[in-house]
Amino acid sequence: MSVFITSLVIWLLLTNFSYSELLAGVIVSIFVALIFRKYHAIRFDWKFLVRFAYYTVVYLPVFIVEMVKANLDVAARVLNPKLPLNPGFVQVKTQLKGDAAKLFLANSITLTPGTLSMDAKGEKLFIHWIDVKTIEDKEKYISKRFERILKGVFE
Amino acid sequence: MRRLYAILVAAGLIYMLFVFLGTLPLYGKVDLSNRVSAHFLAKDVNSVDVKKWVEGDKQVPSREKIYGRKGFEDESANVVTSIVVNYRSFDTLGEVTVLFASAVGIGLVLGGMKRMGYGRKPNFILRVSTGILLPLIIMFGIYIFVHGHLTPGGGFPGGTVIAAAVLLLYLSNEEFVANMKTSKSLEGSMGSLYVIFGLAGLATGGAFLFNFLPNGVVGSLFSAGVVPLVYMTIGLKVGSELSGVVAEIHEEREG
Amino acid sequence: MIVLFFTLIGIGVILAFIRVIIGPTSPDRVAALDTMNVMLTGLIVVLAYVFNRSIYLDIALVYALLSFLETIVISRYLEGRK
Amino acid sequence: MSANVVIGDILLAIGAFFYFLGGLGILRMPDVYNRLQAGTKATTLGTFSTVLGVGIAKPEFLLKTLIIIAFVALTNPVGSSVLARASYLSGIKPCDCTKVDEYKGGGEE
Repeated sequence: MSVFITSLVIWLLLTNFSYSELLAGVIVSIFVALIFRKYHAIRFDWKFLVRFAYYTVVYLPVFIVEMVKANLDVAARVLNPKLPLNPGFVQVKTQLKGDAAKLFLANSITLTPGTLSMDAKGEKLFIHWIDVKTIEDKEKYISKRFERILKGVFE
Repeated sequence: MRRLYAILVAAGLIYMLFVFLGTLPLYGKVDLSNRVSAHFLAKDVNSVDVKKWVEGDKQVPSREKIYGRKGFEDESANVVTSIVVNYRSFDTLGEVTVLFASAVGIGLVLGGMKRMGYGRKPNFILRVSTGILLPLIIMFGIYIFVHGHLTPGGGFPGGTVIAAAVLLLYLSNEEFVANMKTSKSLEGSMGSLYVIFGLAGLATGGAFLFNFLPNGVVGSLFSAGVVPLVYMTIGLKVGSELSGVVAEIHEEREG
Repeated sequence: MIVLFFTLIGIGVILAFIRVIIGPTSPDRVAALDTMNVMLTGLIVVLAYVFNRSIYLDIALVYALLSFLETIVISRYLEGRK
Repeated sequence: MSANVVIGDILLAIGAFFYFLGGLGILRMPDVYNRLQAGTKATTLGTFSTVLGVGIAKPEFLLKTLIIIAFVALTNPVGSSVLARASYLSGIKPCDCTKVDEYKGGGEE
């Protein structure tokens, strides 16, 4: 069911709205939902949609501010002729349970200042950090901001 | 029973092909000026300028009066689609046959029973993100070949995008095995449906894949006569064939 | 204005392409190629804006999909067997 | 020149500038992982900005540009993560300035 709704929304975004398009979209979405149901990672109900809409408003500004900060950081590093680098591989523990929540956390980490997530195993995330400040208490710098918000969305 | 049914259908198709082959003109003897409508030659597929006829003598003649005989091409939104489907569609049958032959060859050489694994476990991030990306890719592939008469797409690109989704599943999931039976039956039924469309055109209009449906308004979804149906069959056929090729590359024989 | 966009994106693509040529190892080349592909996706969208054709956006989407697939396939190959 | 065209042009200029920075970062950084950092961040923000600029300057493109933005936002970080892991597993040494390494052995105990 959730696959059907997702497919229909994507179809309507791809096409300009008209009734024949809507009819074709419904037919195609039913077939896609029946055939590929097993492999989709998307499951939601209406409560999730409400929470998602609420937290998107909270999440997007934080995310965009972090992304612009990340790019200014990279720009400063690139344009500086001495290239101040202090990189290292670290691992970070996370409290998030769901697969999708961890995926969004990893993607957010990749797009924020100085960090690039490489792999996840269990509750550990492996991260390449461009400027290692401390070995203890890494979570404060890397993942705390997003973890709070994503916990609200997915749990 | 199924075999008898298949033999009957095949015999009927061969009979129709032989009967209507006699009605076709010889190579090089076709009177093309009779077939190509004037506004197609003037590269004016989209706009119909009936305004000056209205101002001239206060009556709107029908489309066929303005431009001569009803066109061979089916009012698709771009000229290339008209050429590919309406003039060169017999070649498309050949291309699909070549693709089928290559898929069969790969199946003979590489096919096996067991799913071949990669050395490493797939990345967690890749595995989860594939599940989220999949509806987007599949819907985009279907969008390409359903809207083949309105956008620069068509059966082959749409089928390739669907096969790309299957390849992504294979790369990201260690246990995934494509359902070959469904794929094969879809491919076979779509291939015969394509030939049946062509023969229906041959029966009604005297040419392979002649347009036997109303044209509709240019730009809406249900327009351009037989083109969307043809592209749908080609898209599903190519998609299932290439998925079969991807699946067979990922299999290995026991022992 | 348009000339400015094309100049900046073009310089970026050329810099990435230099890395594709001189990159010492193959992951270097693939990383540079991935960056270049995303830039070219943006470039196709800008072309759709300049020529005012909405159908170019479909092409940009197909290009993005295929470049992603290319990165994934080459990465899975480079990981190798254990 | 209406207001939305001006906003779109400004966004386009910002995006083109970040594309340029991405190319420069790819060229200047010392090893694969740092290069991926610079390239991924800069091109993702550049694509967001450029494509959104086009969508704002031409409102009839907006829906499809949103799809492109969602697609790039999902695929670009995933691609760079997979590539970073692959280059680590294939034995590319990080540069000499690397201090800490807690990912020894591909994270498998």
